[in-house]
Amino acid sequence: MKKLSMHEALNLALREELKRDNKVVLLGEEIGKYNGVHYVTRGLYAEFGKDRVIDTPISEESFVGVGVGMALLGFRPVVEMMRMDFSLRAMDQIYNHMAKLRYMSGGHLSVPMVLRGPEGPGPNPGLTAQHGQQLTTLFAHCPGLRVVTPSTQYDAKGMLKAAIRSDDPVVFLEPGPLNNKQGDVGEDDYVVPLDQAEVKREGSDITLIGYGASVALCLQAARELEHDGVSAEVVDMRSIRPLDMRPALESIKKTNHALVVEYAWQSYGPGAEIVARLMAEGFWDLEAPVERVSGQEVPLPYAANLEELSKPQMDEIVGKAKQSLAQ
Amino acid sequence: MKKLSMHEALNLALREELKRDNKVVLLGEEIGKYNGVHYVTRGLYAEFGKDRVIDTPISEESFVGVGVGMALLGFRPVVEMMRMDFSLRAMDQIYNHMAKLRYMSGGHLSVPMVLRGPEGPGPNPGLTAQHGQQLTTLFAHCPGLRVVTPSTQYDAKGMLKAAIRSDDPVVFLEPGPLNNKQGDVGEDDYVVPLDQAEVKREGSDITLIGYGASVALCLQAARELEHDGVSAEVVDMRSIRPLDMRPALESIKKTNHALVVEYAWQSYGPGAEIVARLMAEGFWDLEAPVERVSGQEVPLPYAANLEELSKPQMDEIVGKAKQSLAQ
Amino acid sequence: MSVQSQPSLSGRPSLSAKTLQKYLRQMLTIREFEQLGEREFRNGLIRGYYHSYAGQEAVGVGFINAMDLKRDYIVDHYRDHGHCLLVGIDPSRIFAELFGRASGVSGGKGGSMHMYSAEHHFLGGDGIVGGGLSIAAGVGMALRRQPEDGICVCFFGDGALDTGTFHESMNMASLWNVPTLFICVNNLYSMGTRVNEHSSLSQLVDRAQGYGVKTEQVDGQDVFAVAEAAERIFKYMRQNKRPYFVEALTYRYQGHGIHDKASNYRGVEEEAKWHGRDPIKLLTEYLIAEKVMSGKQIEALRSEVLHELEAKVAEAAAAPLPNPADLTKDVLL
Amino acid sequence: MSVQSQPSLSGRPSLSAKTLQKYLRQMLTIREFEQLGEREFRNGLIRGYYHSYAGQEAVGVGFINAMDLKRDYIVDHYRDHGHCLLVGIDPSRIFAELFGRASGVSGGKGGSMHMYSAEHHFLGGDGIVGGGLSIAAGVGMALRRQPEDGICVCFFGDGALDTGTFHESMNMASLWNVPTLFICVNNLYSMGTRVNEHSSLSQLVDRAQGYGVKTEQVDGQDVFAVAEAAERIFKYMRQNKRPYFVEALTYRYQGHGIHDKASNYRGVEEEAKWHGRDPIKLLTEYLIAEKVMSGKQIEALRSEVLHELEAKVAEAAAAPLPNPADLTKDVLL
Ligand SMILES: Cc1ncc(C[n+]2csc(CCOP(=O)(O)OP(=O)(O)O)c2C)c(N)n1
Ligand SMILES: Cc1ncc(C[n+]2csc(CCOP(=O)(O)OP(=O)(O)O)c2C)c(N)n1
Ligand SMILES: [Mg+2]
Ligand SMILES: [Mg+2]
Repeated sequence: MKKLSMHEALNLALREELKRDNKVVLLGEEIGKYNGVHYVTRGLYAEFGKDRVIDTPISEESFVGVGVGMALLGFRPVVEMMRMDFSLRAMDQIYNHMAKLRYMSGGHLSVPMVLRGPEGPGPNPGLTAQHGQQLTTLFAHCPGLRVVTPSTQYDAKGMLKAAIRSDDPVVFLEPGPLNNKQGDVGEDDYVVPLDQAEVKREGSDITLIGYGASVALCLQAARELEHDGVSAEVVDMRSIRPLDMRPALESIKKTNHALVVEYAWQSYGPGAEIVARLMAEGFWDLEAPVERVSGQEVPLPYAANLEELSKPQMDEIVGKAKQSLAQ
Repeated sequence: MKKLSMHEALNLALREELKRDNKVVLLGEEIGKYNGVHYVTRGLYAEFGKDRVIDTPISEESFVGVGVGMALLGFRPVVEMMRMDFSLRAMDQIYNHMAKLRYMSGGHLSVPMVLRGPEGPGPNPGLTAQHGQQLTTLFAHCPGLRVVTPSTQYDAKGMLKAAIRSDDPVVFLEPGPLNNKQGDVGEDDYVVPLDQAEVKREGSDITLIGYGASVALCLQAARELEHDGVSAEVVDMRSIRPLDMRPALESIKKTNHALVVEYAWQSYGPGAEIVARLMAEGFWDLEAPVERVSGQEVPLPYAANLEELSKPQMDEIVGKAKQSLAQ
Repeated sequence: MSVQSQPSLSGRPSLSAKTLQKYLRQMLTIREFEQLGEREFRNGLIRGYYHSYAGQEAVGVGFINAMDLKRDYIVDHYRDHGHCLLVGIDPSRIFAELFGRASGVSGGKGGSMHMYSAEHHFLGGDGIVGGGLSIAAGVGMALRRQPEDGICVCFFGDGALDTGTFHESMNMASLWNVPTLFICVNNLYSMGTRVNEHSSLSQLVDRAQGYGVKTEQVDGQDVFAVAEAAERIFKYMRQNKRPYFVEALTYRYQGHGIHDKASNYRGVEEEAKWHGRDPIKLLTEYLIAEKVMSGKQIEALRSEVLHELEAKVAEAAAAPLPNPADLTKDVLL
Repeated sequence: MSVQSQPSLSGRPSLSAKTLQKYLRQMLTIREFEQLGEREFRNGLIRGYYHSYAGQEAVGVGFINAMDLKRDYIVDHYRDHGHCLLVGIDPSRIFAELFGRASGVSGGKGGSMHMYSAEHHFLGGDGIVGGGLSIAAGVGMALRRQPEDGICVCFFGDGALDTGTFHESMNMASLWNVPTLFICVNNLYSMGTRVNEHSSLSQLVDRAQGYGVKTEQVDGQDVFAVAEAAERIFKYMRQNKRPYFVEALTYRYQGHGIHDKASNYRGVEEEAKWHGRDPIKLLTEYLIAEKVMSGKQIEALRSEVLHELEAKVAEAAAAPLPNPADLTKDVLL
């Protein structure tokens, strides 16, 4: 184990996979010579050259399509969105081609590619409305895609490696707020499975459910609740599509209470699906309704105070957890 | 009242609004000279001319942007997507401009426009994977948009007129399966409010919740359940964003049971939000978990048998309703 | 459209009698296939969309015969039946796909717009206008990284030239020296919209400026002209590893799709004029004039082709539907 | 880039001394504004993004002064501070926006990339590359339907030329005779990527072929050349109601954004060469040579401008943050 930032962990995963398999190629804006705006591809152009690390024009729709085309011929493209916000430009390629070609062709074709990039309000503040969105739901709704998001540096490396090796197209969502944060990363060639949620902290009174950047909020809330004698279990969903409900369902068997925490906008956000699945599969274990603490449903505002208020608030998380337990 | 098909009802709404306000303009592919692929704009080019009914090239991203630009200057553009599937090409304009300009500008600007078109597997069968999707969730998640979908010809006319008069940008989703179906339409200049769900059938045992094309499935299921002595209430959500939960919440106070029915893919679909809101606001009224009957989570397949199986199944709706009541 | 005024085929090609007969058989096969397809649509065996290739045969025949499908690939749009036949997919599997049968080329899941056959290097049909352009650039990128000097051929319509992805894809293909041949099949209409009403320059070959790639216009009714251009272009592309843009001028006889009555917007006179330069008619006249085949032989060939295709229709119609369990196959659940 | 080699301003313009002084003041104001902005970014008052206009002043000054902002409109991209100053927005409101204050031009909600002022016909800043192009075509569509012969001016970078929406927007604007002036501000780089590495033709004015609109290149360091072109172009556009494409050749002095060290990828030599043709320097030299102003007067003007701007910084820094309740204002809940 060594301490690395999230972007260093991702960088390591890319480097190892580029070395392991010469079918792996990277595509994206400013990822090569410029070394990547969020540092994830730093040094890879120098090491692997311009045929493996390909700088693209500002043509998101079409360089995703280029990735699809390369994948059809057996390459394993890893396509970076400088920010996932810009994938709105590429939604047709993502939904209608990357995700569906395998099915539409009756299995004749497959598209083993990864679309990755940072989402949400970070690493730095002030990203504003078009650069700091968390659009997880848009991908998660689409059949044919795997959608995953790590919450730790360790998972980031192992999941990105698994994503590159996956024969399904994968959308790999990097929590922007964690990009520069450090944590332990394994130095060996390990992978973390793409379809398994994980308990990140054990507890017995209430289950806090998060994914990506919100797992850190859950862990912080758990520590605060501990002061008040509440033992919170934290489940990191990790895999958004397919959604692995098992750890959360097992957890509420024990806790009978749950709260979902996310940066995304609440309405029609990922948390809605988690709650709906708890309803369908965990209803009889629940002693109180499962609520959500989410980002404010507004375009990300610029002013420092408004930006802070737009994020999920710690006192709301702690408050709602206690409120649930009071029921 | 007169009997009109859904497309005739929508056509009437457009005609009345084009007459009423000369700032209303229509934009879209084949909507003018060709009279519209789904007939919604039939006759309007002949009546209002090429400056009001504008045929566009196949440039979805940018003609949505043209709509935004015209709206900024006080026009009221109604932009047709030949099929809502093609709006995947326009997602950046929809999310980042149409929806957000008012907020990002601190209220300096507003974008009174309507984006409309058919979604889902119909009117005709065999639309296949890229033409028959129901992408409701993608719009519904976006702050700044109003998202509505009518289930009757009467509502279609009144809601489209309200949408055109709304100062918010509106995404108006026309249920493809209903496009050619007939029903009563008012002949007067009425509007139907954009933010109100409605009880479409009264009942006392269970609440069936649908929107758009799935309301018809709920009503059919209610008739079938009646044979078995079950009295089902049917709530038509109509307004997807903002979501009006009041009628559904009131209904379950009485029925204590609910089932959500939709054509959309289940995971992260609109039904998830409805269930999550029932969880948060109606938990104590529920005597059984609220389940969902949705479209199969696959790209729409072509073969007749597979296509049929991919839609929400009547026996599953009836079965799940009874199962809920048995709990 | 200057080429349109030429009355007959371009000169005397250096094609053998065998090749000429093959071309004729292919063109007749496509024409008859589409007629049978439309018949079966009206009979209810085919649902949804049906985009006929009738009238455009010479474009596919000229280009696809010049390809080496061991190393070359095709990325197509929805008007794909003709091209499927030309790459050698058994017509019964194409009909079976149109009928939604398990033996269909896409297992019945795709339908008319979504035929795929990896084995034939046919990477699909596509229902999104312009959807294949960037994929074709990507296939070219892959081919560039392989030793076989393969080429990717991308077919699309005049309407696709208005999509942003055309611009993006051409730019990247040129920037990266991608061996992709972009063939704009200009049949004068994008659905009901004439080319001059959707494109700011009606000479599409001029609209494709701005990318630093070679461009040319070819008479898509003249199979010799197309074949000559194809051979020359492939040679250039294999040597130079550069993209290329071709505008093939042609005409679709049917409406955009099966429900579209095209004479409503383009008039019967225009239609008649184009039928006067029917690609099969031109080739037939040449073959007769040059005594390669007699009129009787040609009619016999047509009957033979039709007969064979009818058998394929019957075979496909008798094929079973997909297994219900296929609904959730080929997709992650 | 042939214009780059010209050592000084283009000839002797027919501009009055008053106009010349106004131009100088505007250019100095922009330059000093950006320096103060960068300072305040480093001081922590500004967060997120900061894209400086320093070096590109002559483009904005030449074009925006030629506009009639009673009837004309601007649709801009994120490098928008200079243009905001030129349309007459009070600098304190621009600083306040950068500081995220309620009195900011967008109420503190937008930040550097999202300045809007309906009253000044300034329809924004935008953070999406190419995001404004189609909006500008739409504004042109609206203006065409109004009697005032208004024009919409759209500014964007060389990188935006690679986006599909550029192609779509130009095509529609031309097809529909939309009075939108598309100004590609080619500062040679799209972030760290040189124009020849993102565009298949490095003469962007050539890449803009294919739409049947008039195009031209203008020396963006030469305020006289820009002003002359602007006047001529607006006249043409008001008369002909047609779109127009201009490539303005210029250079940004700072990195793409505040954290970008540009000399890493473009070298100090290239930077020095462009500083040699600094638009303010060229104008200053002219004014001194023609004895319109003395060096001393110019320095005094610069100090005056800086002094005024410092007061605006102070005013903005003292302004209150938005009300927390503003978080959910201006959006449907
Ligand atoms: C993105 C998108 N927008 C609209 C459509 C609907 N549509 C299907 S084909 C077509 C016309 C295309 O014409 P063209 O490219 O000339 O090809 P042709 O049909 O003539 O072969 C349109 C508008 C679509 N399939 N995809
Ligand atoms: C759709 C989209 N993709 C990528 C980006 C990230 N990005 C912001 S500015 C920029 C470079 C644009 O350069 P150019 O258009 O030349 O304008 P300049 O900054 O030089 O004024 C990029 C890639 C973005 N904002 N939007
Ligand atoms: Mg066409
Ligand atoms: Mg630039």
